[in-house]
Amino acid sequence: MKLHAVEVLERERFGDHALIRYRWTGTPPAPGQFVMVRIAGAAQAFAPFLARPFFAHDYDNEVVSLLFEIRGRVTFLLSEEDSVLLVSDPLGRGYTLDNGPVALVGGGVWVSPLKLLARHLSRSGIAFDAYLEIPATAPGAYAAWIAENYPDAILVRTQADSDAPQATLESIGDLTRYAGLYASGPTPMLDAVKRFSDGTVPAQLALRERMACANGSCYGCAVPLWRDGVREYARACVDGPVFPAKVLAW
Amino acid sequence: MKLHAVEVLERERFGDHALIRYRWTGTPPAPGQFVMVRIAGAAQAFAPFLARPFFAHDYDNEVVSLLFEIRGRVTFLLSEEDSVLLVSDPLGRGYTLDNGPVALVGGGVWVSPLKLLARHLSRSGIAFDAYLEIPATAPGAYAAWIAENYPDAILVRTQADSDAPQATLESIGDLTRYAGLYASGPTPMLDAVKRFSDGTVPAQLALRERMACANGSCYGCAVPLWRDGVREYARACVDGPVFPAKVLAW
Amino acid sequence: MVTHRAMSAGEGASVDLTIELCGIPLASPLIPAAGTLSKEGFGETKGIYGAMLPKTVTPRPRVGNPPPRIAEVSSGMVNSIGLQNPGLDRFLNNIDDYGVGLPLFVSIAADTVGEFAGMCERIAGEERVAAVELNLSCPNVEHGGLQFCAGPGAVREVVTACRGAFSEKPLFVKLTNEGVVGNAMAAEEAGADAVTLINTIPALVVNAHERQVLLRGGLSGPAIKPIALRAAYEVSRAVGVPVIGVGGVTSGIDIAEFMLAGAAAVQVGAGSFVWEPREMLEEFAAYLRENGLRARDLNIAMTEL
Amino acid sequence: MVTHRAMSAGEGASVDLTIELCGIPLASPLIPAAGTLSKEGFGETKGIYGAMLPKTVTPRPRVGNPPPRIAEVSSGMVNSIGLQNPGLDRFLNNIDDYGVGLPLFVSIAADTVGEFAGMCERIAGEERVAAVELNLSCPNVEHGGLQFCAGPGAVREVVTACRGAFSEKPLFVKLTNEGVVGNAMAAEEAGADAVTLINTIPALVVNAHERQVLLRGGLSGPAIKPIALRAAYEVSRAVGVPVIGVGGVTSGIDIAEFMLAGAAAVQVGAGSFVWEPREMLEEFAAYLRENGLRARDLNIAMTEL
Ligand SMILES: Cc1cc2nc3c(=O)[nH]c(=O)nc-3n(C[C@H](O)[C@H](O)[C@H](O)COP(=O)(O)OP(=O)(O)OC[C@H]3O[C@@H](n4cnc5c(N)ncnc54)[C@H](O)[C@@H]3O)c2cc1C
Ligand SMILES: Cc1cc2nc3c(=O)[nH]c(=O)nc-3n(C[C@H](O)[C@H](O)[C@H](O)COP(=O)(O)OP(=O)(O)OC[C@H]3O[C@@H](n4cnc5c(N)ncnc54)[C@H](O)[C@@H]3O)c2cc1C
Ligand SMILES: Cc1cc2nc3c(=O)[nH]c(=O)nc-3n(C[C@H](O)[C@H](O)[C@H](O)COP(=O)(O)O)c2cc1C
Ligand SMILES: Cc1cc2nc3c(=O)[nH]c(=O)nc-3n(C[C@H](O)[C@H](O)[C@H](O)COP(=O)(O)O)c2cc1C
Ligand code: FES
Ligand code: FES
Repeated sequence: MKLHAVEVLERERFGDHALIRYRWTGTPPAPGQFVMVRIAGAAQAFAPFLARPFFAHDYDNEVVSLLFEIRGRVTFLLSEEDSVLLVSDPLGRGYTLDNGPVALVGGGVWVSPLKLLARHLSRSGIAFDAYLEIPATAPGAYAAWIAENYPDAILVRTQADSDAPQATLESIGDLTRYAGLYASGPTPMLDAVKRFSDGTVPAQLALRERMACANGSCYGCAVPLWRDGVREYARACVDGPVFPAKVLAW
Repeated sequence: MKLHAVEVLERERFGDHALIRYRWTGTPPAPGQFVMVRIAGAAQAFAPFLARPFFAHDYDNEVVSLLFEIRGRVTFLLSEEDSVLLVSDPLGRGYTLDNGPVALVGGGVWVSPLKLLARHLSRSGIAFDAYLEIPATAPGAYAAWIAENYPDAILVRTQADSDAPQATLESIGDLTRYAGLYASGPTPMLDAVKRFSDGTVPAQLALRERMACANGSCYGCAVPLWRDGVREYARACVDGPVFPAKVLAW
Repeated sequence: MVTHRAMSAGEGASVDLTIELCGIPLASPLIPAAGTLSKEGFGETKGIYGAMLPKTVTPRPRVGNPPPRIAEVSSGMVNSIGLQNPGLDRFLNNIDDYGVGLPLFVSIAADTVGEFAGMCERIAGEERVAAVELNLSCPNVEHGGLQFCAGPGAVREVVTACRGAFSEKPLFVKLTNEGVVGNAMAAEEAGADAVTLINTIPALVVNAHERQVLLRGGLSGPAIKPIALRAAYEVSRAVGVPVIGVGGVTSGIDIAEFMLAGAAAVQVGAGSFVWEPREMLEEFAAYLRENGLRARDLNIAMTEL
Repeated sequence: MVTHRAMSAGEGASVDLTIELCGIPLASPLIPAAGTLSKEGFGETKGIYGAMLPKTVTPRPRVGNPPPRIAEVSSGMVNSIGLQNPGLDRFLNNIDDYGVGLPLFVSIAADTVGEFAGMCERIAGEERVAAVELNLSCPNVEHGGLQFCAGPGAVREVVTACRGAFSEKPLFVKLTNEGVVGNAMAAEEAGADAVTLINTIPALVVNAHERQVLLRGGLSGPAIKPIALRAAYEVSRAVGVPVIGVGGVTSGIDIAEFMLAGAAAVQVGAGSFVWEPREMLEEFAAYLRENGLRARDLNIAMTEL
């Protein structure tokens, strides 16, 4: 996998969430695409060994940003001031833009790709509403940051169990008025969106199965799909990470 | 192995050689003792896995210094400005001080422990001369640094093969006038000193067999010795690293 | 560990990287390890790989295992893909996907000796295939699920059958580390033209916080390199056929180490997920230049202890 | 891997770390792996280790292998010590060196089945010894140098002989990863009270620049942890006797992983050269506290897939 050393322009930290901006003069990422990331210092060592996938959170005149939650070693190193980044070109199949009005349904850190999506929708004059669920478990600083960075979004700050997706979908009210749904959130939310969309409004879901090669070689990022009536595993890295809800064989 | 995080006070770099000074309030190192070193950042990762041994180059009011040659990953990281050090207590058996006059015979980066030895000899009023060989392969900056830091030493800058030990011993002239020899240098030099000392002047040699545990547990740092006529392997980390030349079964 | 990767392709050009493997001339000793390079991942292959080696194919399509299929471990990864593949028919129909101007090696696996031989027979007629690699790290349903490389007897049986069905072209036999020397000798006796070693090593990843097995699969990556080097070393001294070394390669120095240990060619798997094979080959070329050696001389260039 | 090592011993105090191994009560499930802790390295042992386990002893003194004996590799080390030890007589004369108030386990190895049994007989009379661990990863000179754990037959033979000579106290059998399940079952049949797995894995380190084999020895450290976990998992499901897990432990979470995989006790080797067992145990205690578990419950605390 070809990784490029990039210049980090800015790091923001809000609680256990963080944002990183780097200069990128290569192919611009499309909404829903991801990049593979390694830390250069650790690049010669083997810990961590694999590169890690992150959605392109935003892209604006040659600056890519990634929004992430600090979970383990790579995300910790990413959030460190002095870490040097190696990133891949934008990878995978993102969201397909279609007629509006559409609803963006996101939750937790997974709202990340919806920022770039909103930018593209606006640019293409496609009407949309954004509904973002910020779990109670997420730090206030993150909720505040989201509110600021998704100004037109309707924020749902779940109080109790962050994974209760109904909370979100109900609060949104009648989704049938939309021509399409673009979702990226915790698994239960994606579940709910898929269940709702079956037979009603077509939805596109951004998945995040663990990856190794990110180029279709290892078959590690398996996503169960229906293909001509047969249930088989697609690869999130080349066939996704965004999939139409209706083809998912969950 | 218990390692302590220490404050690095200074780093000097001369060509591919470097010096590092750190604050040390623990047991002072004795001449010829060594410390195990790891880099804190990499401490949680496993590359490098093992800690590395380095002679105590000098010790003066709560400051220990290490003199090293950049060979691989650990020594490279050590020389980096921002690296955070983890070091062990001083370990092993160093030089035994005895009646003067004595000669210190050193070469290359291995002259390191002779600095602290010289300090202790002076302090104990034991007369000594220091003969240091700086191989042609060593950077001039290092030779200059040695000249400056071992002001009273007789420097031999070998021109051709850095490993030609005769060059050194001959240049020293009649060593038999000394009551003892304290050596730390490239293997061929230690060899020559041992061969010379057999039957003449007793010598103590600082060895540096690769180590893993540094506390006598792994038997990795084997040094062949004669013990009551039997050839067996001693452990450099607990029985050395300094050994009387006459017991070495080379 | 990993050294000067930043070398230009140009510099690499001058040295002789070519080798001959069972009579097949290869432009380089580097080959993708089975299951670690698909057509989507090709990128540049010319001037890097000496041959193309797709993922193991089975007689019928296999859906593979449910996720999670991969987990990271110290200096490596554990995978449990379950040989997902389209099956021999679809593979042969789309075989031109792998026509990138390099000799094409085909890795196969099956449930029975008969199926193994049957696949060899079909592939024998396919002139676009230069050689077959038998992946014997799969369960033999006729022998209670014991792997085909469970022991010399099992190896001899399946290799003999395949040799009979595939007599015209080179037959490689890929083995796991367990019992590798005895199994390699059995493979040679049964007519194998080369042995590929090693496959991933059975491993387990536990998630202590969830108190669950995260993954039960095969370990690969730098963690297994010393084990794979040992296998290449011992086997190349026990058999007369070429050894294809694989396990933990991430750099050009690694390629050199395997060839010095006795490997005639080297495969790279997990390492290619993280680093660029092109850079590995450039580092390897630089190593050859510094040491004034040709790739094909390396496996006899070691000074024995 | 990323852990909170900086915990105070006090915090650790509250949880129940005790286990029982073959009827022997241990204050903690952590035991030094044979050959990785000598008396010079003891430091503090009370409140950390559940038992003491010195380096393998042989009938006669062994000088060991010439240096180099160790080399660093990715996430681990390779060693070739050659069982250097003073021999059984001197060991027994100085056995009080290991009297640190912990149950004393003694690891033994020999060249023949008869010698193994002979050692067991002598040690049986030594009341300061709580249990014996047979190190079967050594060559059997009567069987052309094949290891005593080369296969179930060989294992059964030596364990049966030792069991006969050592009937009063627990007998542990230490195995390598190769063929571990079958060998463990054979050991149990032959009367072993517990199995210890795994020993180092045969490995090779090549110095490409010198074009030399740097070391031919055994791999240990984090690199082999997933392999050792797999062994503990499979064997604990195949035999009824306790499994003592060993391989790549460097943290308290690692101890938990081995016990979750099915190990009744855990040994730490190379990891103790780099990190402090005390900190590992403290992290392990914190893990138990967070999960409201006792050490002895862990090996049944895994939610099966
Ligand atoms: C296509 C794709 C896009 C992604 N985009 C983002 C993003 O924009 N922001 C973000 O914060 N994360 C994103 N992720 C997840 C991200 O890759 C992981 O958080 C990251 O790999 C964690 O690495 P680590 O070394 O910090 O943690 P590790 O030590 O690797 O893991 C720490 C914990 O995180 C869990 N984890 C690891 N990978 C995943 C995953 N894929 N899904 C859920 N849990 C996981 C592990 O199980 C473990 O419990 C994305 C994943 C994929 C596949
Ligand atoms: C008791 C003792 C004291 C030491 N004191 C010093 C010192 O004061 N200054 C100093 O520069 N070095 C000293 N060394 C050697 C030092 O430990 C190594 O240079 C260091 O481990 C290299 O680590 P690395 O990761 O940088 O290189 P690695 O990647 O570990 O090795 C790089 C190269 O150095 C070689 N090397 C590694 N260890 C040794 C060794 N022990 N002797 C000779 N060659 C070796 C390797 O074979 C390899 O070719 C001492 C060693 C011992 C045992
Ligand atoms: C994701 C993945 C898939 C693999 N699939 C196959 C396969 O289909 N057939 C096969 O013979 N080996 C397969 N292997 C094993 C590799 O070919 C190789 O033998 C092993 O990974 C060791 O090499 P490495 O350390 O360079 O990865 C696979 C390995 C990985 C990591
Ligand atoms: C330096 C060293 C010496 C060892 N000596 C012995 C030994 O004498 N007897 C034995 O049964 N195992 C011996 N082993 C193997 C360990 O006991 C253990 O099984 C193996 O190292 C795996 O554990 P680890 O990864 O925690 O080191 C030794 C291991 C090392 C690293
Ligand atoms: S990550 Fe390898 S196929 Fe998708
Ligand atoms: S380094 Fe382990 S015994 Fe000396």
